[in-house]
Amino acid sequence: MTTEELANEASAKDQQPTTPPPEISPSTATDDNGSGGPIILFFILGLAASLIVGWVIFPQLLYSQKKQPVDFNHALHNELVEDSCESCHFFREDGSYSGVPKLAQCIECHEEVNGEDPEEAKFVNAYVANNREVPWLIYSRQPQNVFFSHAAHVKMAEMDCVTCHGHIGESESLKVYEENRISGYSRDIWGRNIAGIKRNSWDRMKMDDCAECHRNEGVNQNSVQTLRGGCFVCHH
Amino acid sequence: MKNGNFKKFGMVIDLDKCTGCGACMVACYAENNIPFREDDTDKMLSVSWMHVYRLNNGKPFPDYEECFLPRPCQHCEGHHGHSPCVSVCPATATDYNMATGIVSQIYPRCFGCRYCMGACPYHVRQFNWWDPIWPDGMEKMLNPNVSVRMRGVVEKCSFCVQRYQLAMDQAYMEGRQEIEEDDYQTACTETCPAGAITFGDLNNPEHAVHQLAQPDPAHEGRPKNPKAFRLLERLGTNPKIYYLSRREWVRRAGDNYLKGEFQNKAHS
Amino acid sequence: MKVDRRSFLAFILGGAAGTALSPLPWKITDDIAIWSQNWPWIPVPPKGEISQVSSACTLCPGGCGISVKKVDERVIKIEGLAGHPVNDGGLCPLGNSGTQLLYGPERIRTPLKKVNGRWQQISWQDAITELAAHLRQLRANGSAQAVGWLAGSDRGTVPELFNRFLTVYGSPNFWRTPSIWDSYELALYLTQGTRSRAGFDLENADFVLSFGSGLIEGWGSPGYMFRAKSMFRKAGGRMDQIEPRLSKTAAKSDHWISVNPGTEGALAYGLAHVIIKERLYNQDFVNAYSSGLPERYQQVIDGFPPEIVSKITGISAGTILTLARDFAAARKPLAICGQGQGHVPGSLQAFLAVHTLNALVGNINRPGGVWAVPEPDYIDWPELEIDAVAAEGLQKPRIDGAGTYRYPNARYLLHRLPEVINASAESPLKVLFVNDANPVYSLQDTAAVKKAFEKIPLVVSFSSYLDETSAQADMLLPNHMYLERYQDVPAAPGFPKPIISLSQPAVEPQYNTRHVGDVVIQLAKELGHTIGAAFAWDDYNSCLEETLGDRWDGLIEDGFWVNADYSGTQWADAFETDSARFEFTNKDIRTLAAYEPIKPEGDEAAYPLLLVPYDSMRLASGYVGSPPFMIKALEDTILKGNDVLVEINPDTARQLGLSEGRLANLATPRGSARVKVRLTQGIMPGLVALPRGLGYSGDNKFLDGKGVNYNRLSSPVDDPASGYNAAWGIRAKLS
Amino acid sequence: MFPFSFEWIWDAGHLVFHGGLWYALTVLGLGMTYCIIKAVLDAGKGKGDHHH
Amino acid sequence: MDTALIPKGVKRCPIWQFALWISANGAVLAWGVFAMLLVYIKGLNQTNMNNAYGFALWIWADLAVIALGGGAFFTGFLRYLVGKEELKYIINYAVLIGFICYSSALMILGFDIGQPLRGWFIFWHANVHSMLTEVAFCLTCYFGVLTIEYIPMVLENRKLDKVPFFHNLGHNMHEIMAVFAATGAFLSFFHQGSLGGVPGVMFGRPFGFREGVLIWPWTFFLFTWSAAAFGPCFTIFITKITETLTRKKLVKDNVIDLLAKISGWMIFFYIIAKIIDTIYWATVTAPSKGFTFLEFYTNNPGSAYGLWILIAEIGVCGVLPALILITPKLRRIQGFLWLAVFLGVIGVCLNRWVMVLQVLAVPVLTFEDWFTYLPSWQEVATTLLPVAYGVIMISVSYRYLPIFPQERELNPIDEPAAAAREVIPEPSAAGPEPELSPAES
Repeated sequence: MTTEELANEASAKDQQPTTPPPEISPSTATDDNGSGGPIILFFILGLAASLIVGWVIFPQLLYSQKKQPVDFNHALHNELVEDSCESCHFFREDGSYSGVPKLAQCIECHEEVNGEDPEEAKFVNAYVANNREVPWLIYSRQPQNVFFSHAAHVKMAEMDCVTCHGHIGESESLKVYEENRISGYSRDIWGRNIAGIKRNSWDRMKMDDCAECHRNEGVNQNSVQTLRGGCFVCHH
Repeated sequence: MKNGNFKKFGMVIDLDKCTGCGACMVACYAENNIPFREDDTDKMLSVSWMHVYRLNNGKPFPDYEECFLPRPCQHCEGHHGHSPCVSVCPATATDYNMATGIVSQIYPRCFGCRYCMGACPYHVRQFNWWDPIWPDGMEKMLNPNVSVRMRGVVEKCSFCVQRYQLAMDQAYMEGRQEIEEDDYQTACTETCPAGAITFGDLNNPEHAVHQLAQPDPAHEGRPKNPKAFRLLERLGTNPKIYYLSRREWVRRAGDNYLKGEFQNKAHS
Repeated sequence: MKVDRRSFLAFILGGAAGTALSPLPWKITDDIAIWSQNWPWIPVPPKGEISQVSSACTLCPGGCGISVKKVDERVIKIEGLAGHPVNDGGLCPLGNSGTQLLYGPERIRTPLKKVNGRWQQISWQDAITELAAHLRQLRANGSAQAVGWLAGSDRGTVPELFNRFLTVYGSPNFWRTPSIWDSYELALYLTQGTRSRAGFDLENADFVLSFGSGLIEGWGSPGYMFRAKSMFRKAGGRMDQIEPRLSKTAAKSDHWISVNPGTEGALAYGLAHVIIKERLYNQDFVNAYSSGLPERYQQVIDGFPPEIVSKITGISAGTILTLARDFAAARKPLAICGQGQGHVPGSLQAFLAVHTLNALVGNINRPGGVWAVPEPDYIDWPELEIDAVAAEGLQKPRIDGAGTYRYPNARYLLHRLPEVINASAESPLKVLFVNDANPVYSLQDTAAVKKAFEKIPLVVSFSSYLDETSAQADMLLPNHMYLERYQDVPAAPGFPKPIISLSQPAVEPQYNTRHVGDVVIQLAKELGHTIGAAFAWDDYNSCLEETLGDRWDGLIEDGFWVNADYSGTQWADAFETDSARFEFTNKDIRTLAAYEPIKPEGDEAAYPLLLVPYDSMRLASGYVGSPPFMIKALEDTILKGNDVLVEINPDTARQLGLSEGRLANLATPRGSARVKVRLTQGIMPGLVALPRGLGYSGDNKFLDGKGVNYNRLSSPVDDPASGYNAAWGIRAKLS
Repeated sequence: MFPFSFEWIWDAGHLVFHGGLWYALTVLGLGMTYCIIKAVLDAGKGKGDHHH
Repeated sequence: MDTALIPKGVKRCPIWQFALWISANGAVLAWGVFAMLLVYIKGLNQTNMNNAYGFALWIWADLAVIALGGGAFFTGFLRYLVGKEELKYIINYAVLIGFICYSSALMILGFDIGQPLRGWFIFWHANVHSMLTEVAFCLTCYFGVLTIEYIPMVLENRKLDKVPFFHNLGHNMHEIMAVFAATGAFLSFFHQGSLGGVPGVMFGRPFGFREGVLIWPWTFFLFTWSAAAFGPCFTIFITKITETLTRKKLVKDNVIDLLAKISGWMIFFYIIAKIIDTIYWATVTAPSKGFTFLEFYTNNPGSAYGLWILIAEIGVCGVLPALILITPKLRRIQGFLWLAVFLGVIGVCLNRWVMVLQVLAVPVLTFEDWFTYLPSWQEVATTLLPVAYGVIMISVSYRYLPIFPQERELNPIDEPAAAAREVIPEPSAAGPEPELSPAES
């Protein structure tokens, strides 16, 4: 603000009662001194605008939409295999978890196009034929510093896949992968709800969600600092 | 775990066997994705979880003697888990785990205030002053079970905790809840060509480390073996690395003593 | 409605309040933190299936078993192979760094040919055709003997292929990299009559007397020596180290006996003198299984009474007496020799003297003693057909003079090669193949070596790296890395049992490289005729499998084959000399030049100090330089920035006016270099110690340009008894 | 910092420490709110318009 | 040009002179900002810190400015809680100096950490057992207090004061300033102490470690005490410098004298406590860890950490200023006053240096040597940055805000023409009783 402006403002205010401004909004008119009304209005306007930006526009901008390279039908596969999820997402002998199947595994059944699904044809032609791994976008991908033991959860604690991954095994097509433009992770980690509210155990995959379950189940609550889960249980 | 069946992983390093060859350091680099730089000769700027010190007896030629002392993180227990570094961390990025006795360092949590480095008298904590960069193609050698640290955080020896995790995974797979002594060994222990390092559960009388160190639970794990000592025992850090040496001057070098103190201690 | 400043302020305030009540600032803050935890430029190694491959390390001759740990098709770590007879799970720093050699960006990725001083890519076929044409031409000119082959080893199928090729082609000029094992082999041959490998049953010895051997600095098979040292020490065994500098071996010993450099042989004879004089020797062995001791005593040993030895070595006569008595009194005493890691063959007389000590206490082929280990003779290839050209070439004397009347006992005299080439107008060697060796770096007086290599018309290197020798080569035919190929690793030097390990590929070859064995076979086939006929195998792998025969499956499975029961041949059958006894002297030994300490090059007035090299496990000094991990692990008492630290005694420093950390100029008759001074009480006054394994030149930014190459500053000295290089140092000055 | 953060424990350390912290923050926050609201009200009453 | 903003009844230098002065300091500031950006972008490798010196020049600067800024909380404490009315004539300046010190401290912390983008973890994932957590919380909160204390001063600017809202806000804030000041004193007590606790709790570092009560080592109390004792020295010191530079008397002698006296007695008792602490530490704490007192001060390169440092800290910069300041005759001699406050400032800075850097320099493992450290230019530049920033802040505040209530009285303007030049005539400006800040009026 320049000094002139300040001076002008001061003098304008002084003159207000005698010479009202040409355009007066109703609220200003009813107000005692003619200034409180518009101020509150503008305050509310600002409040509303920023709330809309923060709650509606921001989440749209934050995530980019990515399509999976091949639309995989979990439900169909689940019907055809014997061992449900573990048929493809299996454990190795050393207790490590194979995760998303490699091409070699898919080829066992899909060396050639078996059915009529165009997605299968796409898969066979684009990937199997060229011996190229499918660049799947993994909804549950965690940062490298997170050590997650599937063996501890599935084998030792005998948890089912749904608890964390939801009903993806029953899905007929893969949903759009929404990637956080800043952190680079799937929206599924933070959860669909921008406020971070979850209804089901599989809605979110942030650290607090792991911690919550560990706390409830009394898993590894051996930390000296937090009396909770030791950090090395999941991070190294 | 509430029944108190806690493990206390620790190490016994036989300084009479250690040859100072540095294999432990290199095995650690390879296991734990430790970055290297073109000029890593300033050891106070270099990241090396294991460091081999070169001690001498201070005597002139030809009575001069040397000894090598490998120094991983001492995984101090302090009093009830309050090691020098753990309680000072303002962001809870380092922790003492009662179930394993391992002092953890969580890189994504650490924001690089370096208070823990100041608090540690052993210099086991090192800061990532630079971005870790691997020469073209060499990132292929990185171990997927250890996260690569970013610039600006402190790191230190973890007792290869990822190996513990993988051993546990295997145990779960085989329907076991416990692991054997051999299932979990650190990279430095395995590689030591002189067999100077022994690793295991100090609480387990069947483990070699327990038999070698003979920790005295009444005195916060002080070794009962007269040939064994711990570094800076007097500070109350209660470390889990025990050293063995038949040479008295080496044992004396393990801690600070006022004149006459060490002899008294040795004789008592 | 007038939007004045106050309204605007209110709007902003409302906006601020609304923003604070929306997830926007909090989510962004959190996401930015997550971003900082996963910076996109920080590599994320992909997860995968963990597997391991049992193999053998060939980075040094040590022959350790390794377990190569993989994640999918990536090698992520190399570990010692548990249960391997040599190293049983342990592994040295170099072995631990092998992954960096595999994935190092400085690897040569394809065959290269030097055209007008610049490297050009060439196809494998073109390279072999071109080489064959060249070799055919030489044979046609009657110069078959002008082809030479230099290998890092002469054991196993790969060197045997080279040898076979040279033989059938018609050249006697094969070399293996020189080492103390040349002298050991000769000492054993002269006294025991067998061409065998010296093995040491170290783990069962109770007194190891080392004449400067770097038992834990890479002497022999480091994997075995480290393990054995821990074992015999744990059992209460004593270890004394005789050398002028406190090496790590000396630091781990019970006694560090500081001896004047180069006088170890005199000390050994001095000890023998006492043992014989006081009749402390093993009567059983000496009387029944040896011959020539009285004569040897009279000829040589008698000249080394303690008083004289004390003057030569700088060790008090009392110490000599005590040491001799202790040694003789031990149940299983063992004397070993060969400086440091053993890069210089050394004085044959000194080796004979030390071997004499072992014979006096009768620990030849006994538990805890020195064993003449027979080679596992699995290489049984069809007889060769030698044509006339080859026969003529093979008749020619070796270019280095080994085996001639001047050096009748020496097999390879590589260190003499530069001198011979530089002395002639035109190089007598027209083609030189180099495999697993870097002579332009590792031979002493590198300037002369380089000059000689420049004179050789065609140098072919099989190196994976553009090292000093490759830089001087005309053609580079990169071999597979050891993690990409099959190769038999037959023997570990100093290991007491016959053993074969197998190196097998852990990953597919990363680049357009080719197994050197395949190159030899293809080259031979290209040359055709008797040469092609000598190599009937399709490729190296089938050659190896066929050669190993019954042992193949076991080797693939376990990674090694060992004769675990071998415990040294009984005295009655052990000696293949004329007398069938151990011969303290015989006609060959009698003709050797008498013992005297080897004099290093240089004038004492101009160069008052003695420069001695030392070895470290933290520095690779074989055919590959130290990988980045080793340089990282190197002590800052050896390297600071790009400056190497030389060790001198504070007394010497005081005389020279040098202080700790000062930069100084180290000059020898062969060159000078900038070094940093490190004062230590762990070295004899008057000496300067410089580590081996630094001072590489090239463009590997982790290795090259750091420190000084000792070989550049020093020169070889012929041993009068054998002709081998016996230089233990060189005169120097420091200013 | 908040009871729902991972590190929070209901122990004396946290209660004393955060009690002090939240107490201070509350005092400052309430104080400033009071000042601002009162200033707005005072300005409405015409106080300070021209130098008492 | 800017006369409308300059407080009534005071004289300020010509605008060109002011601009020149600001530019000169701005250049230093810009250099510091450049270095700061380097540190942000390239990381802490721009410094000469290393794994032995995890804390170095910056943390020292941090501790030093916080100690020196202690004048604000202690003067506020004396003014609002103890009721030393005279101090109202210097409290503004004390607050301004405190504000500068604390904002500088926060800024330094901002680039001193390796991961500034996650700096907020210290709040969010707070470990309440860490002294640094307490520092961070109290520091930030107390900075808020100082901002609250500084705002009314800004609002007193002649132009801003004309806005009724601002005028009333400033007035209201003054009215409850005692509450803010009390909160500030409470926060200050803890964070100054926590800073002392930082070395004091490091039981792996015998040079820094101290016994204490409950979770607080003795250094906790010593730091609070020393900040309260030496902070006013700095306030006086800066006031004296300002007076010299402006060639004006700005604060009456009785005010300075009172503050100097209080500071003197505080230092006096502090130094006694410090001596007792040193003796106990040297004879009981250190030997129990196997160290002799002299081992902490000998055998280091160049004797950078020799015994001189202890003599300088306790004797020359502790006992001496204390004696000067508690002796009325001496402290009233300007030269002695100057000397005493200067030594006091040096003393507390030296104490912080020792407690940060010597703690890390002393070898604890028997086979290690002393660690040495010299700051890089980037560290020096970023440490000078707050100094330049402080000078600019003081200059601007002094020029446009009625920082010194006694200035008009002590420096009456001779020329009546000066008043005539004002854009808006101010009837009350020439009043005999100069208007103080609203709270005092």
